[in-house]
Parts: sequence; C-alpha cells; structure tokens
Amino acid sequence: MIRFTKVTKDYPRLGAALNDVSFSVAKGEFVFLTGPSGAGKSTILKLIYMEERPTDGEVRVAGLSSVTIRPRDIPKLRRKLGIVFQDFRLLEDRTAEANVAFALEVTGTPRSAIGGKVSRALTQVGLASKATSYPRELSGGEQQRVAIARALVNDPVLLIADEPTGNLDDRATRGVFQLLRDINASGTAVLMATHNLDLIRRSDYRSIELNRGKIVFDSAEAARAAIERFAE
Amino acid sequence: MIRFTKVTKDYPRLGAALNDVSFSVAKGEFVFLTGPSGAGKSTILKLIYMEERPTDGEVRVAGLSSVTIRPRDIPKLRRKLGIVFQDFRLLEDRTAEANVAFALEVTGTPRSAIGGKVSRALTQVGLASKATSYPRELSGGEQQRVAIARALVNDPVLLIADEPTGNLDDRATRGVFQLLRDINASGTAVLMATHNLDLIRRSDYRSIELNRGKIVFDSAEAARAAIERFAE
Amino acid sequence: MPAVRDSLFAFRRAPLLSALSITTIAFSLFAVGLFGLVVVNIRQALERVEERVEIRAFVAEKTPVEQIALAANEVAKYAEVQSVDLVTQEQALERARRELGEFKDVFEAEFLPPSLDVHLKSGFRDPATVHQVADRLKALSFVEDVRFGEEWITQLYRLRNIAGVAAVALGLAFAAVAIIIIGATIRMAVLARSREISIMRLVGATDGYIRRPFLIEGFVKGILGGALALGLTWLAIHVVSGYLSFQTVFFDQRLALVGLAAGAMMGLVGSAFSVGRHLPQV
Amino acid sequence: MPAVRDSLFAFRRAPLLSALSITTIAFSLFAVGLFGLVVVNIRQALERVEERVEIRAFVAEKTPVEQIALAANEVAKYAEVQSVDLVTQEQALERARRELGEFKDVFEAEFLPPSLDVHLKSGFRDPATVHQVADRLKALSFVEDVRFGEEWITQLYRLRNIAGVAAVALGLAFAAVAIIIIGATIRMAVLARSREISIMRLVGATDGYIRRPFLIEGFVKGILGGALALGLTWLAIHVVSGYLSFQTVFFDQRLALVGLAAGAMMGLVGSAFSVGRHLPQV
Ligand SMILES: Nc1ncnc2c1ncn2[C@@H]1O[C@H](COP(=O)(O)OP(=O)(O)OP(=O)(O)O)[C@@H](O)[C@H]1O
Ligand SMILES: Nc1ncnc2c1ncn2[C@@H]1O[C@H](COP(=O)(O)OP(=O)(O)OP(=O)(O)O)[C@@H](O)[C@H]1O
Ligand SMILES: [Mg+2]
Ligand SMILES: [Mg+2]
Repeated sequence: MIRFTKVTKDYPRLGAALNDVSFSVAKGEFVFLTGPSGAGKSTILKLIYMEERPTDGEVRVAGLSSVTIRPRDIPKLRRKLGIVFQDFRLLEDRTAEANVAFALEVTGTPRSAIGGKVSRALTQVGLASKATSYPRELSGGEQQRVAIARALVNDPVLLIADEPTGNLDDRATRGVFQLLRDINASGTAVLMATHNLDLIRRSDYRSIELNRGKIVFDSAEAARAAIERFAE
Repeated sequence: MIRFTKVTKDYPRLGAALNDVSFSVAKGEFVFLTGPSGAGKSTILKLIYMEERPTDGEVRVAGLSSVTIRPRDIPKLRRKLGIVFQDFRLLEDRTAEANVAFALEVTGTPRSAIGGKVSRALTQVGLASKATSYPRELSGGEQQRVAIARALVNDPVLLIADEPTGNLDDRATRGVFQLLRDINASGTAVLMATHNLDLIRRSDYRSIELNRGKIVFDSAEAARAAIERFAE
Repeated sequence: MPAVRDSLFAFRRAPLLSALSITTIAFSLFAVGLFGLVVVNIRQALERVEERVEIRAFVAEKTPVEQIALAANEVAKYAEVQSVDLVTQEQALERARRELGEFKDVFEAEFLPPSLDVHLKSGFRDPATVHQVADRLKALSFVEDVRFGEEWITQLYRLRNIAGVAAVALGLAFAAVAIIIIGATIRMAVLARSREISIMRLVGATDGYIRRPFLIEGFVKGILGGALALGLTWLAIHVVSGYLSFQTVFFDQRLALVGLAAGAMMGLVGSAFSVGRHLPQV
Repeated sequence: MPAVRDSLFAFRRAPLLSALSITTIAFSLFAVGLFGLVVVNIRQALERVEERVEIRAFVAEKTPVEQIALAANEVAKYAEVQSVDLVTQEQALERARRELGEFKDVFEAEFLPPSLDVHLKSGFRDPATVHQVADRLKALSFVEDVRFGEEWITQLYRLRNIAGVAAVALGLAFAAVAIIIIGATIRMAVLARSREISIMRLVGATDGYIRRPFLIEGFVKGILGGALALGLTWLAIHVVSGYLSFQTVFFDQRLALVGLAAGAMMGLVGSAFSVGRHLPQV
C-alpha cells in the first residue's frame, strides 16, 4: 500500500525535514505515527498524498511512484485516499453536509448517491444533528469530526489522519479511534499521526516513532528483532 | 477579573449553548475549563473577549460589563487580554515574527520597542529559530506556539487559551504549561480550556467542568463545600 | 451539472464582483459599439455625400444646343458615368441663387455659362477615376473649363480611411483592455477561492473540473456584458439622436449577434487565459 | 506610520487588484477628460466663430459717403458695438470672391451694394441683442436691408448649451460610475483581508486603525488614477490632433490639478463609503 525507500525531504531554509526514511505499510494495516512536534509526521503524510515530492528516494502509494507519476495522475491517487488534515481544511461558506458532499462531487459521484452517503458518514461521527451548521457554528471538536466524515465518505483504500483527536476530549477521542478501527476492520489501511500515547499503549497496533526526521522506533521491527533474538 | 452572573447564551438554531452559568475568576488566578466537545468552553471564552454577547445575564471582565460596554470600548478591553485561539488564527502571508509583531502594531506600540518584545516572546515558546518562517512552513505544534507567543507579547492582565496544547506532544505540552505557570506567577490571570485531564490532575489549580452548557463541577466550590462540611 | 451550478453560485456569492466584471465587459463593448455606430453613421453619411460627386464641364457660350446634347449622349456611354445633365444658363442661375443662400437677391445678371453635369457610378467616385473622366471631358472641343472639387473628393476619401483605421485600432485596443479586466476579475475569483481550490485538489479534483466553473463564469459574464452593451448603445444612440435630432442607423440583427458573440469570446478568452496562468500558483 | 506602510504593502500584495482600480479611476476620469477637452475645444472654436457674428447693413446705392461715415460713427457709440466697418462696393466684390471660392471667376459685374459691417462686443452676441441692434440699424434712413444670419446664431447658442449640459451630465454620470467601481474594489479588498481584519479586531485594533489603510489606499489610487487619466488624455489629444491636423488646447495647470483632486476625492469617497458599509459585516 505504502513504501518509502530511503526518502529524504529538504525544505528551502530548514534543511532536511526527513532524512533517509524507509518503511512500508501493508494493505489493511493500522499504523500509528508518533514523535515530538516538528519531527516530520505531517511531512510524511504530505509525501503520501503527493502534496510534496521527496528530494531523494522514492515514495510508492497504491501502485503509483513519486518518481514516475504525472501531475494529472495525482487526482486519481487522491480519490483512493481519505485525508483528515491537522487544521481541518473545511470550507467556511458551506454547511457540514456540503463540506462532506464536496469530496464526492469533486470525484464525479452521481448526485442521487451523494445524499445517502453524506448522512451516513455524518451519523458515523455523531454529527447528524449538525448537518446544516456552518463551520463557524461548530465547536473545535465538531469541526474535526466533520473533517473525519469527509475523509470517510468515499470509501478510501487508505485513510490518512493527521492528529484527528487533538481537539477532542477523552470520550470523543475513544469514539473517533473506535471509528478508525471499524473502518480498518472493513479492509481500509489507516495511518494516523498522533501525540496521544495513551491510544498507542492501549491498542496493540504497530507504531512508528519519528524524531528530527528519522525513524527512531518501529514496533514491527522491534518485534521482528525480538523474535530473532529469541530464536538464537 | 472575570465575573459571570446567570449567563445564558442562545445560538440561533442550536438553542442554549450556555445555561445560567455563574462563576468568577480573581486577579492572578489560574483556572482550567474542561468538558466534552461542544460543552460550551469556547463560548465562555468568546463571551469574555466579547466576540459574543450573552443572551441573558452579565459578563464583567477587567471592570467592563457586557451590559453597558460601548462597541468602541471593546478594543480597549482586548488590549488587556492575550488570546490563544483553538484554530491559531495566524496570518498566512506573514512570518511568525510578523504575526507576533502584528499584535503590538495594532495597539500602537512604538516601532522601536516591537523588535525586542517579539524576539523575547518567540524565545519563550522555543521558536526563535523559526522567526522568519511562514505559517505554512511550520508544523502544527509550531503554529500553536506562535499563537501563544502572540498572546504573551503585550503583557496581558488576563490570558485566555483555548486548547493551547491540542497539537503538542507531551514534552511540548509540559513546556507550554510551564510557560503559562510562569506567566501566572508574574501576576497574570490565566483561563485555559483543555481536554488534557493529566495536566489538571498533576497541578492543583482550580478547574471548572462544563457539560451541555452548565457548570457541573468547580473545584473551588467543592473545596469550600468540603471545608464547610468539615467545620460542621 | 455541478460546474454550471457552481458558476451560477459564484454570482450569488460574489454579486458585486460579478456585476463589476459584467459591467467592464459591457463598457468596453459599449465603447466599441458607440464607435462602431459612429463609423456606420459616418459611412452612411459619406455615401449620401458621395452621390453628389459630380464633374461640371462648362460649355463655350455660343455652342449650339444640338452639339451639346449629342456630346451628352456620348459622355453618358462612358463606363464610369451614371448620368449626364445638361444645365442651361437659366438653370445655372437658378441653382446659383439656391446655393448661395442669402446673397440670392444680388444675382441679377445672366453671367453663368451652361454646363454638362456628370454624375459617376458608385465605385467610380475615387479621385483617380474622377480625374480621368475630367480629362476626357476637357478634350471635347466645345468645353471651356472642367471643375470637380478635387480637394474635396480627396479629403472625403481621407476621412473615410481614417475612420476605418481608427475603428479597427480602437476596437482591438478596447477588446484587449476588456480581456485584461476579465482576466483580472477571474484572477481575483481564483484568489478568493484559493482555499477552496486547494481543498478541491486535496480531495482529488482534476484540473479540468476546477477550471470549468471559471470558464462558464467568464462565458456567461461575457454574454451578459455583450447584451448590456447592446442595450446601452441602443439607449445612447436614441438619446443622442433624439436630442440633436439627426437621423441614425442602429446595428442590424447580424451585427448585434456578433456583439454578443464578441462578449462571450472575450469572457471565455479572458478567463481561460487567467485560469491557465493563475491556477497552478494556488 | 504603519497605516501608510500597510496601504503601500497592499499594492505589492495585490498588484493586479490595485492596478485594476487605478485603471478604472483613470478610465473614468479619462472619459471625463476627453469629453472636457471636447467641450474646451468646442468652446474655443465657438468663441472664434462668434467673433464673426456681424450685422451687415446694406446701404442704398446713391447715399453719399460722408453720410455713411457719419452714421458709422454714430453706430460705433452703441453700448453693444465693438467696431463698425464701412465696406465699399469694390471691397464687397473682393470679399464675395474670396468667400465664394471656386466660383470666383464668375463674378465680373459690380453688383454688390456697399454696407456697414457691425461687430458686437463679446457678451452682446446672443440672439436677442443682435436682433435689437439690427432693428436700430434698420431704422436708419439710408439702410436698405439688414442681414445677420439669425438662424445661424440661434443654432450656435443651442449647440453651446447642449455641450454644456452634456458635459455636466456625463461628468456626473462617470464620476458616479467611478466611485461605484472604487467602492467595489475596496469591498473586494475588505473581503480579501477579512481574516486579517477579524484577527486585528481580536487583538484589539480600533475601527479607525483598521479603516485608515483602506482610506489611504483609496486616496493614493485616486491620485494615481487622476495622473494616469491626465497622461492618457494628453496622449489621446495629441495623437488625434496630430493625425487629423487640427489645432487643440489642453487643460491649463489649474484644471490639471482639479483633475488630480477629483481622482483623489473619488478614491477617498469610494473607499470611505465602501469601508463604512462593509467593515461592520466582516
Ligand atoms: N513548507 C515548509 N517549508 C519549510 N519548512 C517546513 C515546511 N513544512 C514543514 N517544515 C518544517 O519541517 C519540520 C517538520 O514539520 P512537520 O509538519 O512534518 O512536523 P510534525 O511532526 O507534523 O509536527 P507537529 O506534531 O507539530 O504537527 C518542522 O520543523 C517544520 O518547521
Ligand atoms: N456561532 C454559532 N452558531 C450556532 N451554534 C454554535 C455557534 N458556536 C458554537 N455553537 C454550538 O455551541 C455548542 C458549544 O460550542 P463551543 O465551541 O463552546 O464548544 P467547546 O466546549 O469549545 O467544544 P470543543 O471542545 O469541541 O471545542 C456546540 O454545540 C456548537 O455547535
Ligand atoms: Mg503535523
Ligand atoms: Mg472549543
């Protein structure tokens, strides 16, 4: 589903935000991405939905490679993904409903199918009652849930979530996490960047920890190493 | 510093977001505001900086009353406050530095004084090295810290922070919290809305819990009640 | 079609911006239209004036009338000639009185010679042809003098040429200005919607999808601008001609349609150009 | 002053938007300017033509020259009269030849009567006064007939009035359009900066502080638009007058300053109006 091969990403003034990063995520896997502020989590996600291109190395997502992809193929890639942004990115002048429907319209879903899908997604995140509210009429947590609903609505093969619970209380956080697990159970791969170590500890999903643009811990590698050591 | 007297706030379609809320915050006090998503925390903060007016009841802040204040006095009130918004509200087309300086320019601080104050504030939040970065070049946590620096820079008598650690990892969260404590120690009252129960538990500051627009717990009241019960 | 709905939505969302761009298209076409009408009317006036192009051959006083009549028939057969009038001495006096207006009482004596007045066919009224015919007339034995207002004919043609060149030049200049303004308006629309566009891209919209509403918007605005310009031009012409009480001609249906099409083209070209340039920068 | 810096910054940040509003101001003032120049030039032409307003009193043929000279002196003392010329029969013929152009060979006989040509002072050339003077001349015993082109004078005055009214009307209309367009531009600027404005408010900026850069922006744009319009008008007039080779007058310094001031006022009024209306809605 995702393969990073020796990926380096330099930003103009900063230097390397990612430095020789390699990892892969299988179909249907659930992976946490952690690390301190500025470690490079959002940068990895941007490379996956190809908003940024690597300075060096290769990013492969859903069969498309950052090395060979043509600009006009990027929309095709993104239609297979669901993305929850750290800063929500809702349209201020559209209702919650319209914001979710937007993702479907853009990809040419027939109008007749849109209504049902939208209300199902909003119900999933517990916001059916706020369908006709505008973003400014929603609390921070409610906006975050609208963003999640938008990412879910077109049944992506891979869901990318950047800090999707930053504005949520513990109960809502558990709710959203359960939602992501359900989606994952139905076959969608999930990659979630988060600061919430509780979530990581409480579940036994794979987690990758970043620091200063390098992978400093990958629970899958650690497990393999432990098994190897045990086998010796 | 702050006094809410039987405050009710109705939003057009929603009904009451706050319902008969009364509490007060003394000069120099540190208060947490907690509660689930949509409980009304941001609404209380908006009432304090008078972006919204109460439907019923009175809000008094720094000697100004929501009942009698004239629109042209609102800027005077806000100059005494430092506000950290849940959604940062940084200007996309200005550098971190310029975003912080902005708050000073607007209030007519002499140009010569601005530079020093700005770099001190950015250093306080640990972002001196990113002074000339634009918001889109900053990670989520870094943007949040710019927002905090902007709120600090004009030495407010009251600092209002709406979920200032939502995008921060544990270490950065502790850093920001320490910063708020330091500011509080120098005499500034702090009101902080947060979902982070750890912070509340680990410190012994007063906390007010909201649910569905009502105060369901206030540690100051609880303590008073306990003392009264003990005295009986 | 969501694109159409989106572009109409743009009108509701930014009525002023839309009105502004329609108005600018309308104003530029209006200017072109006014100028075009001036040209149309000048041309018509010129045609009427042109009909008066005539060559007058004064006949020696003692020439027998039969000889003049014969010569007149001869001259009438020239390819360039439309008609030949024989003007007797009495008619010449009558005409002089009429033409010289307030001094008419003053002409008493019969001192004007008879003449052959030659009108040329339309298409043969340019200075060169007139010269040529005048020379042939001069060659006739009984003709004493030939007059044809050379200066005047040359001026006439020069004026017509200036009008034509100015029409094309001003038309092009105004079209360029209009396209630039539409481009600017669309650029503003693109900037105003830059957040929306970037989000569209992130959820998988193709460039064609993003571009379409802007093109439709430009097209519709162009049509509306063209219609408005036609209306304004019509109004202006009627007010002016009513006030100054002179006869004017309006565009025919075909030209009106050309105007609408020009508006649509300007809208489309301006927005296509602007979207093509500014979309990649968002 | 951060307000000035801010408003200049606006030019750099939105060069196209700024250019557009300057251009619209310039174009509207340009239109007014062109029209104004037409008026100025028409007026000048009228004044020159007006100088030719004369009353010609034809004298009976046998009148002694001394009597005519005496009468001329008498007439010269009328309050309305600037000068009186005595035109003898020979001079009359000479003039007729000059004025009638191509027919000059034709005038052989001495058939024009002598006349007194009366020029009126400027300010007394309106139809009513001319009539009055003509009547007084008619009362002189040796005067046979008085002519003064009544039709022509009346037409002249009517034309002048039309030009004046049209100047004022068109000027007002264009100024309104320009102010509306500036208002629209400022509204767009306000909308484009709505996020910035709301953040300014939240950190304690007063309304005056928020408003100032928009007003300065409008003012500066108005001045620039006015200057551009002056330049365009100058260019247009020189091209046109060079091409058609007729004499034209440009605005004097005072009028040019008035143009700049008008631009500044339009910019200021438009932005003040628009900011006042749209700022509270942000
Ligand atoms: N467009 C950019 N230009 C320059 N530097 C950038 C840009 N985007 C990100 N950076 C820098 O790259 C580093 C990594 O950023 P990134 O957004 O990936 O961090 P993160 O792990 O998501 O942090 P957070 O948890 O705070 O969101 C940061 O130091 C940031 O300042
Ligand atoms: N402008 C508005 N119009 C209508 N409803 C609003 C408006 N602003 C807030 N609300 C509603 O009022 C309720 C309280 O909102 P508020 O933003 O105060 O919640 P909160 O406690 O800050 O939640 P969170 O932790 O998610 O930020 C929510 O249900 C929200 O939808
Ligand atoms: Mg991030
Ligand atoms: Mg909130």
